[in-house]
Amino acid sequence: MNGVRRKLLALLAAGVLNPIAAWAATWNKDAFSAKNAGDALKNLGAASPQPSGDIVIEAPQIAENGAVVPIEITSRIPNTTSIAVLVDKNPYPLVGRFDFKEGALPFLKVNAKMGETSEVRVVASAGGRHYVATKEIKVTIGGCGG
Amino acid sequence: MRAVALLAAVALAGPAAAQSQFEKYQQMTAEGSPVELFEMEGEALWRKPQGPRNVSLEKCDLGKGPGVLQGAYAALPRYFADADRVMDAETRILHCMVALQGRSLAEASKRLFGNADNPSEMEYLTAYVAGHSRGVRMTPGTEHPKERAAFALGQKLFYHRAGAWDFSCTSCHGQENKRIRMSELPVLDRPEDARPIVATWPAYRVSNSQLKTMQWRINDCYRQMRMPEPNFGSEATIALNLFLTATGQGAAYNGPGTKR
Amino acid sequence: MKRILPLAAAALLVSCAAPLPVGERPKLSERDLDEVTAVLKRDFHERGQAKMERVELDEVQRLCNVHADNPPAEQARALEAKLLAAIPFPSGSLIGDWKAGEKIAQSGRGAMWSDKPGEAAGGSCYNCHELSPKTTSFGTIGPSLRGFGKLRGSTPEMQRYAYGKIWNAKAYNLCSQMPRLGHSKTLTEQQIKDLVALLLDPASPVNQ
Amino acid sequence: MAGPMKMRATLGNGFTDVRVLMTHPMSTEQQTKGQPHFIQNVTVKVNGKTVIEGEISQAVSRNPVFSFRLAGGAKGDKIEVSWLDNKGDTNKTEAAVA
Repeated sequence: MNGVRRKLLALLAAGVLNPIAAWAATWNKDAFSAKNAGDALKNLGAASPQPSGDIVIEAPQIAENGAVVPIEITSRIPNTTSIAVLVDKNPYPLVGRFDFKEGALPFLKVNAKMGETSEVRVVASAGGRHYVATKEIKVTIGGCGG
Repeated sequence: MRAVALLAAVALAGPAAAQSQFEKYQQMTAEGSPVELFEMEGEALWRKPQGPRNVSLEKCDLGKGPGVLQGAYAALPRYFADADRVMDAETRILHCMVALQGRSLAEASKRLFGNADNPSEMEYLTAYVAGHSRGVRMTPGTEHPKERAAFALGQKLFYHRAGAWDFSCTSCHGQENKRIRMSELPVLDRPEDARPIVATWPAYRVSNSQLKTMQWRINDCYRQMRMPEPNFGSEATIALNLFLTATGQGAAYNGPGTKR
Repeated sequence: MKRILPLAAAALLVSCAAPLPVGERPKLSERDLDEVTAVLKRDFHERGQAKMERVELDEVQRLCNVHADNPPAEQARALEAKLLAAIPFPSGSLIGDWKAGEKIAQSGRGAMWSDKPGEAAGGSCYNCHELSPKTTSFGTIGPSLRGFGKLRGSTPEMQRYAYGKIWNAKAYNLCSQMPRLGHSKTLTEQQIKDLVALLLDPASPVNQ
Repeated sequence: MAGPMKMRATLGNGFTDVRVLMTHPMSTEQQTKGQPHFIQNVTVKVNGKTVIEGEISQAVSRNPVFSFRLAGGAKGDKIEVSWLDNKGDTNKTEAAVA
């Protein structure tokens, strides 16, 4: 990450990149490096979210392959400003976090990798409070394995 | 009224293939598939002047006339008089690379199967060509004597047990409701099972992030059958492809697909 | 033959063409087998350990092919007896290490052109069979083998049966879909003993 | 070099559906012996204004495909989606709402 920042700064200094087009490039390294979902959420500032039935996770219960697991998320919580997706049993559970500003709806469809059968955890933030919904997705092995 | 119409439609469609426990997975991965990226790259390659003659493939005749892409894939494999043989999409594209672009067969077929980091020209092009048949009914050639001979040979190959492990295609694709690991196996000599399969190749395989063609599918089956390797575009592979496609003819083409 | 047929003849050809025998399994003759073998010799090439000799049919493959896997019982029994007599059973206990056996059962590698010769092969067992309850992604082409030893015990006769079946499944059921893992030199004697242990050892997860 | 992207933005029932495809290896630590290569930032803009900012990890599948929804929208609105990966590579694509 630091390497990337340095590279970007060097490019900026050299005038290669137009500063206006350049990225703010914030990436929550601590949250993404966390090895369990709890630590990842702490680093996102969303520790102990409360369960909510207003986060809808649309995903298959059983996946034919863990390399691509489609997950569709809708938050019906008013004024949702961000959605984070975590796969509990992945080596690094945090898959991504999306901030929704004015003009965007709190909806997201993403393909995630899952190393094994796991709970998928979706955390939505609204008005400084955090909410969570989970869904188990079973990952299977297919094919001849050759 | 509507229910009646629906019932009638179901009755017309005949017995459906066994319901998959992965139906939702397959539907969602197809909706969220990156397969169109391969069609895009294929389009660029289709239009790119290449070879000693420095021409593109835009005048390639895939069976519907020079340059006609619409519906061409859905009518393959078929007999081509100019080559006096039955050809599938990949073989025909290869033919055009040689005949139109002036490339040597050796050069054009140097790298037919790619990998995730570097897909092959053939894979991109096949995706592009196939994309122009979406919604078109699959009608491979089944009338020319050479097409009929290819079907008969493909059928014999399908049931032919050989190799180090005594496998035929039916070892895996011959019985209903069987699986390899969790992969559900279509019974490929049953039209209702073959239809959705032949209508979705070439396909993006999520397990290895690659766009794969029917030639590859047949090649990789023979690899896992512990057989020697089939020659790309050989009479045997095209015969098998025609047998499968003719068995599954009639469904609207719905690819390039997305598979496990 | 001229390829450009007069229009009328072409039309006749089209209208007269009988529908293709879709969905029908043809009866294959010895001549058909030879024709297909010749096609394979022409259209396939050796790669790695997958040599061209693999397209040659042996007695078992011929008989099963011409009878669509349902050979006359008498012929099948005679050939099975011959195959059974040819299995090189090792002396002593046939029970190896079930932990090694579990790894062999999991692996789908071996005997393909993509496998390095000499590298340990797998038995592809889980591709078709249920074995340990811990592995939920198992195939169903073969019967479930869960509790195999618990149900049958691990007598010397049962060890011999399990060993022989893995070495040459065709000696017990001529047109079985199961590969002849010993006969084809896919698995070694020790590997087959390890698989016998996976099936019969009371400590094996298969018997839990 | 960044591979192609593809985007479709269509008017739905009171919202705009944005579906975007990205060519990227999204390789993990495990796959690369500690040299992962993956997109970290995804940004969606409407008529120049940022509406979605995403941070993602190596656990997003190879050749990422995202769907987003924008409130309201009108034919011709200019949508831009861009990404930045952990090696400093970027790419972007634009489409008008259809």
